Amino acid sequence: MRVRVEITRREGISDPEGTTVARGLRDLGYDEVGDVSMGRTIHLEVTGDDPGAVRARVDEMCRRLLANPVIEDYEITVEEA
Amino acid sequence: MRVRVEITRREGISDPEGTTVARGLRDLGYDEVGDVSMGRTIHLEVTGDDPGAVRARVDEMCRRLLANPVIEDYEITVEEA
Amino acid sequence: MTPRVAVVVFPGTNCEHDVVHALGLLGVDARLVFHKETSLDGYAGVVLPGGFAHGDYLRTGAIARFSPVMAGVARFAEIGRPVLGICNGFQILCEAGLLPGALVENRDLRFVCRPVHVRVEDTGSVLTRAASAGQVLRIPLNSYEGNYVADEADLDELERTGGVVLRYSDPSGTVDDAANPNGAARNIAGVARGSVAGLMPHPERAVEPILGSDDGRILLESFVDSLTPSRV
Amino acid sequence: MTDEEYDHVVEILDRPPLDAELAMYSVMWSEHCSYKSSRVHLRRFPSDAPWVVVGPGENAGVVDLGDGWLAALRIESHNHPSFVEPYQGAATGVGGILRDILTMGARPIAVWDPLRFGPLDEAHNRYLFDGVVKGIAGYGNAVGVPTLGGEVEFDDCYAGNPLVNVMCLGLMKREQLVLSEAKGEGNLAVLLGNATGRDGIGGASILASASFDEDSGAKRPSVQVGDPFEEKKLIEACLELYARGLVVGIQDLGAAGIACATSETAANGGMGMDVDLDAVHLREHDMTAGEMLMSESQERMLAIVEPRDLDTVLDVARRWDVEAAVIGTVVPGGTLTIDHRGETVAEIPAASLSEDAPLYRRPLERPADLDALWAAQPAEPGDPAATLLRLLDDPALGDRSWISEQYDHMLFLNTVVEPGHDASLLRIKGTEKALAVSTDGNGRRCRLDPRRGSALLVWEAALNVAVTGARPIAVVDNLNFGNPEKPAVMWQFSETVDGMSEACRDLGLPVVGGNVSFYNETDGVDIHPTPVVGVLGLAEPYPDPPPRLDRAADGMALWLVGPEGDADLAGSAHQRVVDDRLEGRPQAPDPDAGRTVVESAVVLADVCPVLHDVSAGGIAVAAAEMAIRSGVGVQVDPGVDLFGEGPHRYLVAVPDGLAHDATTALGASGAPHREIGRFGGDEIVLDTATVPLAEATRVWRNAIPRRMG
Ligand SMILES: Nc1ncnc2c1ncn2[C@@H]1O[C@H](COP(=O)(O)OP(=O)(O)O)[C@@H](O)[C@H]1O
Ligand SMILES: [Mg+2]
Repeated sequence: MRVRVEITRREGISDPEGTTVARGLRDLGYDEVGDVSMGRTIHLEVTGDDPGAVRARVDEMCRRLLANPVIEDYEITVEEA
Repeated sequence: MRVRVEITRREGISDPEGTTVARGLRDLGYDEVGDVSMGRTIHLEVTGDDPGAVRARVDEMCRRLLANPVIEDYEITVEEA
Repeated sequence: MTPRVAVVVFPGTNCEHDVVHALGLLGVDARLVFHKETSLDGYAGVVLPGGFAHGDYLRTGAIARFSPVMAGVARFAEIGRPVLGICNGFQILCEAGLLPGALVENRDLRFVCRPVHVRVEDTGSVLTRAASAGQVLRIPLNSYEGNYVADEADLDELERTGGVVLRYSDPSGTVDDAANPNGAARNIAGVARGSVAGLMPHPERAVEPILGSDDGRILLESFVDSLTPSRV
Repeated sequence: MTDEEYDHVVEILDRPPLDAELAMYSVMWSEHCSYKSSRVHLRRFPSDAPWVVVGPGENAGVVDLGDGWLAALRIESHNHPSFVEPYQGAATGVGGILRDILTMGARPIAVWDPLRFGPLDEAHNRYLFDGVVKGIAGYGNAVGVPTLGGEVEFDDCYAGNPLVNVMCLGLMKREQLVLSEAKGEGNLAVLLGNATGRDGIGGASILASASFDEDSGAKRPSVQVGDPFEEKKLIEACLELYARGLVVGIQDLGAAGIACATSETAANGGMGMDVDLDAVHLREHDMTAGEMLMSESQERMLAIVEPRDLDTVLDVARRWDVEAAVIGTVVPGGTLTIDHRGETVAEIPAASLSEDAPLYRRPLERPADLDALWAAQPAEPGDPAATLLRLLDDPALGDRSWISEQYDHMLFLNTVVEPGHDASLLRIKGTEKALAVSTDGNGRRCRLDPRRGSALLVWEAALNVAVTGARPIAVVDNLNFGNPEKPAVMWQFSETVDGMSEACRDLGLPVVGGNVSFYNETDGVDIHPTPVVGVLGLAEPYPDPPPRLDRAADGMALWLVGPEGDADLAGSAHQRVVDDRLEGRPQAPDPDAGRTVVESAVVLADVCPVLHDVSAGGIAVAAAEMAIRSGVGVQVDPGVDLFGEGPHRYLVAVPDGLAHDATTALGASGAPHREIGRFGGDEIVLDTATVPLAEATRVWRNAIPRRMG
């Protein structure tokens, strides 16, 4: 199964990279751009038949390794084959 | 409108982060994990009414700044408000 | 008259004073030029020094390449005046399309700061014309995104045209994976195209024996030699 | 805030405090900001010397290097934030100390990072270690300030409470010196740098003023994220403002942010200030006045400027893409008035936040277990070859380039002795001066005897600097301790201050600044008392070639300089690595011998520049390190005390041709010395035991990598 994990910075935690990208876009003339925030995605190939079980395992991976719960939130999407 | 841009490494261009994460997960005992690849997401607030026009502008931003065509692909999702 | 060289300062650049110091030792009149300047008139060559322009946010060099001064840099490339990018400067030149390829994170995902050995592969460039082919130099590397990547076809093209000017090697000049500090494709440490050259190691950090090596001089001397129009 | 402290606020104001006022007092009177438990003790440090320009009490100490050059130095801890989020905690620790140096008018030129973690066989300790080192690298490298060294120890007591200390050195010409004073009625307070958000509201100060327990997770929302790019621009902008004489005073924003910076500058200038919070540029728009005042958003400075210079100041800021806003005006009378949305949210005597802060004389009590610890007889080492290999495999004794190579340590082309030697040496270009810095700590020895242990640290750091050719001139200290409400911890603290003070007096060294970090305990268990000192030395003219420990060569004699025979194993590396015990009583330093040895090293470094201080692991480890790093074997004579640790000793590699000059130099200094072995071959020979050099090298190099993967 393909699983996608999207990791974003938690609300209220500053995101200097997003701020800098927003400024960069506006300097290029894209005045329509407001807030910009940056995130990460992780695409995993995971063997398994039960989407629920796979999700639970990936959730554990997120807590243990993939995301930093102190400053990040994550969202898991299981894309069945 | 909220626009999400996902940027991934092009096929064939090395992705040390993905490789390292895959190894890290297997070291933790997640043997079910196969390929891992990493991407980056950029969430933009963009003013505009026409999703098509907004997408076209963001596509231009990607070509000019947000992605590097030498090593990256990108995908745009317009999330209408 | 001593030739005048522009050393560009982007917000986040940090090696500009070191480059000015090193070029000064070679008798060059090196001046800092702020990235908001639009012209490089009056300069015989330009150096984009190392650092973290715009914090390396998004991708290294991505935002810097839009600075006004880059129009002047592109113009130099067009008319054949020497352009040298060191470390972050190399990354910016790649982003700007003035050099092929790109630089991504080191394969072990760790920043590396230590002297490495590089072998001179081609002596036609503004970076290596004073050196001899096969010469091995000991020069500090200082980067997180030092891993050179490009399509296989581009790499082949680069090799064919003599564009690979420096490769990571061991002290005896052997080029192999053990001598590759960051995973760079084909151990590439420096490339050149026309009058433009870029490298990851910092030649300006190896210009006096008391700093541990003065092997970087030969590269900077090559650049200085190239400032005389007849040599380009 | 305690009930008595609250009553005191009511007394000062003659009314109950408003919400924002209460928030300000409670943070400013926290342990972290007010030093309420430590102040009575810190006064005992000697802090005077003719070359001290600014002593403790300012953002950084400043010493005179001669010819118009000044050095600024300071050390800080970021222990609790680094436990909560190692990367960002360490990164913002670097950012904070750089601003302390910048505030004095100096350009930060180098950073050192003394670190302590739990043992690396635990995954969580590895995670913390890796994250902290990456955080220091990520911030320091990007902001463009080289990290020139530090130290690292691993011990169970730091598993729940790692120590992340950061020391910074800055350099300036005398005319650049600025103070954090708001002087001159009508002058303007300009807030420079990052937007203000809800970062670490009550964070650093609250985190650092309370112990860790089960619910430390609840403190997480206050994690601050560093932005080295913003800091780099801020540094360049401020340096340009100083160079052009555009600031009257300046102050960094750290703990308690705007509240602290406005009140301190006003109080220091003997003035008051009218502050308008509506002018503050915000990252989050619905912030309350209290949140804005307490925010610990990083990368901000408060500059006091004359009205006629304002436009120029704003131009400089714009040029560097630094946001700037006038948020206050200096007024006579000493009152700090803060307005928000047309309402006065605070009106207090500016000086009361610092000057009226509580002062505690907490009870002291000698720990009950010390007598038993002192009475124990440390076990003697076994086979020297096996012992040496065990020690070389220890991550605190093995090759630490896994750490130092993640840091840019060459920027500015000043580094003439890089990390990995007893001290790093930085030249000042265009002069004959060079500065050496060594940071040292030894929690285990201080646990056994905080007075002797802390004195030994000062002596050790001073000798480290001396073998690099520099004369020690100033000290900064970071006092990492447990819970000050426990009398045993407070006793350790008091003993430490006395031990350090004594050593500093014996060396003629002023303490010019420091930091206190209390409440380093987890679930009621305190860390070892862990003072860390940073000693600055000046070499002039600096030796060229600069002294190094890795230039020993075949045929050179190995000399031991310093008193012999009184080395011991109490709190030694041998006890920790081989015996897994901690007992005995470390010997006291010998001031006369110590001074002679320090002086001899400074002189000898110029004659015979291959020197190495003897510290953890004793002569065996020191000689092995010289051999491994130089790529040549060494033989140490039978009868030499191999693993004992004692102060005031160093090794020198002497080529036969220099033996005469070296003897003359040492003879003049009066330091005892003798030949104890010779370099050569491809083995390390200790008494009759031998270790192949190649094996020792492999073990030493892999000590950290094999654990970190
Ligand atoms: N252990 C110490 N030894 C000497 N001086 C100290 C010590 N601890 C704190 N100080 C001094 O007390 C002053 C106040 O420290 P602090 O409030 O932490 O400063 P800041 O507000 O700049 O962070 C500083 O000048 C510091 O050098
Ligand atoms: Mg301060």
